[in-house]
Order: sequence, then C-alpha cells, then structure tokens
Amino acid sequence: MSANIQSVSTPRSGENSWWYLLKIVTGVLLVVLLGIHLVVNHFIGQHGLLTYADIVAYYQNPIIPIMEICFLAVVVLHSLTGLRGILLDLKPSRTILQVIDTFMIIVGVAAVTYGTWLILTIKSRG
Amino acid sequence: MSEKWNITLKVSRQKQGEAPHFDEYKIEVNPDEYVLDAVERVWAFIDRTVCFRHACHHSTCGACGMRVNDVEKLTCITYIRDVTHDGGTIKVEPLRNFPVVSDLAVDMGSLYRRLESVGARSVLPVPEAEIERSPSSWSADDGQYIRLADCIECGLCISACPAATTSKDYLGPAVLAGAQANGLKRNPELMNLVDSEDGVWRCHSAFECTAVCPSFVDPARRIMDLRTQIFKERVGSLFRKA
Amino acid sequence: MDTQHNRPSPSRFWNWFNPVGRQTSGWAFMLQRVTALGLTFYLFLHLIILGQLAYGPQGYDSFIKLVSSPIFIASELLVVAAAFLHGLNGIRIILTTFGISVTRQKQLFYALMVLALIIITVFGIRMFTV
Amino acid sequence: MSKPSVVIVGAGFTGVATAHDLALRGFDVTVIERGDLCNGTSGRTHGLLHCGGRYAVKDQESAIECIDENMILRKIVPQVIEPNGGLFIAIDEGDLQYGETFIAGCEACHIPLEELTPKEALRLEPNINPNVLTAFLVPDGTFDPLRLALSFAASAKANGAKFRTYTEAKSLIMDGKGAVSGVKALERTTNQMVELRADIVVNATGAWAGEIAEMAGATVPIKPTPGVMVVYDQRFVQRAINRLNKPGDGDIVLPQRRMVVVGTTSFEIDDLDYVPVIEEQVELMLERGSELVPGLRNAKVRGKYTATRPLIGAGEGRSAARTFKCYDHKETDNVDGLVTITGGKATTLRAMAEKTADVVCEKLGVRAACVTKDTSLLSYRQYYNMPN
Repeated sequence: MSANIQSVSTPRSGENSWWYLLKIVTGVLLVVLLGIHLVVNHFIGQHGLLTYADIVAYYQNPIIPIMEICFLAVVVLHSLTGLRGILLDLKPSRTILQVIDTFMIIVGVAAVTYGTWLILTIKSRG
Repeated sequence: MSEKWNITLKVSRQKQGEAPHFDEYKIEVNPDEYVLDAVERVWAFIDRTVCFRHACHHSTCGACGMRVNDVEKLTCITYIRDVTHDGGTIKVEPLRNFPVVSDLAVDMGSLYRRLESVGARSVLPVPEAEIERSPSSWSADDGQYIRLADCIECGLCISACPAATTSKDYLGPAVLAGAQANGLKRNPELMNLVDSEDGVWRCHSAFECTAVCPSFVDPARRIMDLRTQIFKERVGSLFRKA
Repeated sequence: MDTQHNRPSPSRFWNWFNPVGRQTSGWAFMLQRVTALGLTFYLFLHLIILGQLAYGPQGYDSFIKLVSSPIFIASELLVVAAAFLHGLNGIRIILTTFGISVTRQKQLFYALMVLALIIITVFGIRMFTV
Repeated sequence: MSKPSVVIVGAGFTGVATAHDLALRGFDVTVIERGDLCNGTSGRTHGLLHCGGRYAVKDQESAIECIDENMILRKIVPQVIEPNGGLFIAIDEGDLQYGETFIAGCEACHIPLEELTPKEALRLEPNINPNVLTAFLVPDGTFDPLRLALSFAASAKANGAKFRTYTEAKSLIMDGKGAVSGVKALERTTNQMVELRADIVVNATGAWAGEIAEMAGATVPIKPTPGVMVVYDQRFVQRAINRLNKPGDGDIVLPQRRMVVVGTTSFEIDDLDYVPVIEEQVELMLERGSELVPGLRNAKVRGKYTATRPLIGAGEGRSAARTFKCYDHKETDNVDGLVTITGGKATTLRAMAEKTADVVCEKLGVRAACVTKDTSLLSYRQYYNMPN
C-alpha cells in the first residue's frame, strides 16, 4: 500500500505538533490564571482592585508578582502563537512568515519585559 | 398519484471568462425527487447550456456535490421536499474552494491528487470500514471481503471547511481522513505530511466537514484521531531517545 | 480561465466569519476566532493602559474614574465575556484533540456555553452593582 | 507520418474503454462528452459485475462475454471492484425448477458454480431470506461506475488521449463524398462551436446512438429501455444476491459501500434526456427485493433513480439480447468514416472497446493487436493528475 504513496512537495513545517502543544498548554494554564486574575480584580474587597492604593497593596504579597509575571508570559505566548496560527491560515509566503515570526518575537519579548518592569515598579511603590 | 410542486431553481451560472450570476428557472417537480433531478430537468427541458457534474445518482460516485441554499449537499440524495416548499426557491451553487469549470461543475483535481498523495484506499477489507451501526447480523468470516471505501471523494467537506477557504495548500478533511483510514502505523511516511502546517493543525475544529459529509466518513473525528496519534508518537519518541 | 473567485484565497478570509449555512460547531469556530482577535487586541491595549500605574496614584485614579462610566463597564464586561467564551470553548477543542467527547462535542459546546453565560452573568451583576 | 486520428463521441463506458484501447494501439484519440464523464447510462448502472449467470439460459453469447470480461476486469482494475461473489437463491418452487436449466446454462458458458445448502447459504449471508430453498455461489462482483470509467480514461490519457468534457456533438462534418470526416461540437463551458476533424468518428453514445447516427443519415436499431433502481442505507449482504429465475423485476440486491442497490425494471420511453422515477416501480422494488433480503422492509431509502439501457434490435424488453454490436456504417448505410458501438453491458465494456478498435483498425488499415486484456489500469485519480 505504501508504494502507492507519491511524494508530494514536502510541506512547510510552519506549524507542527509542538506549536500546537504550546498553544493548548498555555491555553489550559490561562483558564486557571485568567480566572484568578479576573476574580481578583473584580471580587476582592468591596469593589475589586480599583484604586492605585489597592493595587500596590495587593502586590506586596510576594506570590502575586511571580504569579502575574507568569500569567503575563503565558498570555503573551498564547495570544501570539494563536495569532500566528490565524495568519498561517492565510498561507503567507516564506518571506512573510519570517517577517511575522520576527515581529512576534520582538513584540513578545517587549511585552513581557515591559510588563515585568511595570509589576516590579508597582511592587516597589509599597 | 405523485404530488406536484412549482418551484424556482436559482442556478449559479458562469461561462469561462465571465463573471458569475444567477439564472432563475420555474419548474414543476415532484417534491420526492432529488435536487439533482430538478437541475437535470432544467437542463433537459429548459436550458441546455447548464453545466453540472453527475454520474451515479445514488451517492456512490460523489460527482454531484453542490451548495444548496448555502449548505453543501450531495444533490442526488437531497429531497426537494427537505430544502424548499411548494412555491419556494432552491438556490444551487458550485462547491466552494474548487475552480469552476462552468456553472455548477467544478474541477475536483486538487482533491483527487491529494487523496492519491496520502494513499487513500479506494477499496479495503470490510471490517476496517468502522461501521458503528452495523447490520443486525453479520457472518463470522466477513474479514475476507473487500468493499469500496466510505469516502466518495465528493468534496463537500472541502467546500464547507472554513480553513480550506483561505489556505490553498491545506490537505483538507477528506484527505486527512483518508490518511487516518490508511493508518500512520502502516505508513509512517504519512506522519510528516499530516503533522505540518497544511495537515491536521490547519483544522480549527469547526466540525463542518462531519456535518456535511453524506457518506459516514466523519472526517473531524478522524482528524482528531490523527492528532492524538501524532502526539503519542512525538511525545513517545522523546522518551525513547532519552 | 476566470475562476479565481471560487479558489481558496487569503482574500476570502471573511468566509471565516460567514455564518450562512453553517451549524453549531461552525459558529463555535467563528466565536473562537472573533474572541481570539478581540482578546489579543485588548491584551496589548490593557498593557499600555496599565502603564498609567507607573505615573503614580493621581494619573491612574483619575483614569479609573473616567472608565467607571456604564459604557466602559459594559465594554469591560464584553472582554470578560470574550475571555470565558474563548477559554471554555478552548477546553472543548483541547478535549476533542485528544479524542475525548468527539462524538458529543456539540453537547459539550452547549454545556460549556451555558456555564460561560452563568459566569458572565455573575460578573455582570458584580461589575454593575459595586 | 502522423497518427491516424479518431474522435469518440461519448465518454460513457464504451467511449472511455475505446479511447483506452485505441490510444494503446497508437491512435490520436479525442473523446468528446456533453457533460462530465459517465453522466448518462454508464454512471447510473447498478454496478453489478456480472458473472453471466443471469443470461446463461436465454442469452448465452452475453453470458460468456460477461464471465470472461468479469475475470479480466478483476485483474486489470481491482481498485474499483468489490470482488465478493454472488448468490443465486431459490425462494419458491418455480425458482427450484429453473435451477436445473440454470446449471446446464452455466456449464455451457463455463461459469463456475457451487451449489450450497440453505444452511450454508445462510451462514455466508445471514440476512437473506431464511426460507431459501437452494443457492448457487457465483463470481459476481460490484463496481463503482464513475471510478471504473475514470480508470479507463486515466489510462487512455496516459497514452495521449484527450478528453473534452462539456463538449456536445451538434453535427457531423461530411467530406462531400458521403463520408464523415469530423464533428462540430458546442463547447458548453464557453458556448463556442469547435470543429474536430478525424479519420474516423466513433459513436459511443449508447442509448443516444440513434441520434448521432441520424446526423449522418445512418440508422441504428436502438431501443432505449430504462429501469428503476432503489438504494437502501444498510449493507445487508457482502455478495450480489440474485433471484434464481429468468430475469425479471427487482431480482437483484447488490452491496455497494454501506448500501444495497435493488434493481431493476424495464419500460419504454420517448424522451431520453430525462426519465423520471416511477413510484409504483419503487414499491415493486421493495416488494420483490425484500423476498431476497427481508431486512429491506426496515431500512431507509437512500436514493432512487433510473438508467436507460441501450437495447439492440427488435426483442421486447427482457427478451432482447444483451450483447453488443459494432456497426461500420459504410456497410450498413454506405456512410464511411462513422462507426457506432452500442448495446452490451457495463461488464463487457472492454470487449466492446476491443471490437470497436478492431473495426477502426481494419477500416484504416492499421495493424495493431489489442492488449487491453493484460494492461493494468491506472488509479482512477490519475485522470485528474494529467493535463488534457
């Protein structure tokens, strides 16, 4: 039977099982982390975390900045790999895919760096 | 005596080099005839220029797939009664994601080529056909029998799939289902083909393929099964190396 | 041969969001894709806006005051809703990827959407009443 | 020296098989078809790969053709065939009596037979009528009509044949000396007329053969005879189940993919292009079919359709011979350049093509032997893999 199989042009591995696994692992983590994030921001105290003072106080617990940085990294990974998946549906050329990948890496690193800086800044205001 | 309905058949028309448009035909039909019969009536009695693909008229050849009122149907087994009413309209268009040859006829070449590339079997041993709803009693030695595969290569799934609409190289549901039925274990070389950008990961779980499949193939289930198999193999190979 | 209009093409991306003739899981796909794009957009907007925190309490609190109007709360609820719809439907996609509940994925979708609606309602009540 | 050229009108079974044969023999072949492949009778055949048993008593010429061709097709195109055999079963005394002549007929036509006890038959096919009185195992089979044609067409294409589908023959080009020298056809995809010149035009339009022949003032004694078929949504049997009696209505139940096809009837019509399904005959199929496979009564109808047999000659319906004929119209009507092939059955398509190609070769003085018996056909999917 396998003799029947003709060689077709080798498919581009723009996506494979590892990319997809990354997407679903971050997805599962997000369901948990985003759930916590939303509950915290809306259900803590009387009004949720609304004022500057509330937020700074919240970040004094050492677990919180760690968790938020992880959350940030995971959410950025998930959104960028997801967005990449959608763009792959448009069948970009090799060159454009390289541009997309570069752009994604820059945006991802920048977002996580910026977010981490912000979280640490807020924590330091306490 | 059989019932008579007067319906309007709104047929997508396109000759080569022209832009597509609709022509409307008022015809008298028996509601227990099929949509394909209505199209054939138009060709036979009203407009000989209408082009459409058809052959077996009983859902074994897969030639007569069309979009009927925006849903992919195998028109030879779609009752007129089920898609309109007396005095109503049926809109008939060619399948999406295939080049139009003319009017309702599309070029299925890409699908057939891809099916060939994954070695999709056209005949297979009867027990491998995965019949969930098997006839009441089968003989013990059915294993020796050969039958034609379920997939009739009609292309409805390719037309209904939202991912296939933008990605010209996506193998598509029928092809991935063919690869699954053929078996990754038996054909390890299929692994790299389906574990790729144009393979199972292009599927976004819309399950439209299974919803429109007229022939019990359930491509979505088979794509999911391929994914599971791929994960097992890829993750397993990590441990084997270690 | 002028048959381009019916071939797969990136320019036909609007078909992703065309609900005509599609069924439950097809709508689920559209929902997933719309919320994905919306949430990605919001994520980066959110990060930029939170930059306000770095400027100290005055700037941030006056900004919060501005976004406490019902219109802003409603749009925030929209984001919360999108997050839960996307997340819970995502669970269905993950389960089916591993062969779980594939034949019952429609029922699973309905169940998860009911759950999402309940959670969204709870959030809505909380957000509009405090 | 350029190749001798042939235009074949009609891409049904005979058309594609003739294209394959002639292409192998070195002809420049062009096939025109007003629709896509197999859109007429060929597509709508019930798909029984006959062992010949059905004709072994009254029409032994056809029966021998069937068994020979059956064996050849199994060998050259297994990719479209369910080769599971068939049963002829007796339900009543009349059937039992027919059994004697049936055995003699099959022997005369070298159709291999194995008589089974009712118990053995029911073990092989548990879903047939439990009151079966006796049964004969025969080498029937089932095929997919479109894919059978595509396999021949793919192989023809590989040898250089061109297929112009959606191209309808409108008139024959005459050379002024009473001979046909080509076809004027309407390209339906563009609505433009084309002229195709050829040394010989082969009229392979089956039930429509009379219409094409008439364009050259020739005649073919063709009697289009439709029959109704009904398809049910369960595969009750693995083998073709035939009634052990002389051919009649609804006496074959045939497995195909997940379905069974029950056929057929026999009636006459005027308009060939649209033959509606007659509801009374659908009822009859259920009634007669369920005598063979009682489970049909609880199954769902999946489809119903008619196909129009191209019967030759004066016989009435079922009594007409099912063999094929190839007419050199030079001999029959003094019209040179036109050959008609019609009659026959799906099972005998290759033999029909061989005969036709022989006639064409003789007319053009080409010496080339037929090799289709031993030429395995390409995958039907290759038809779409090759440019026209």
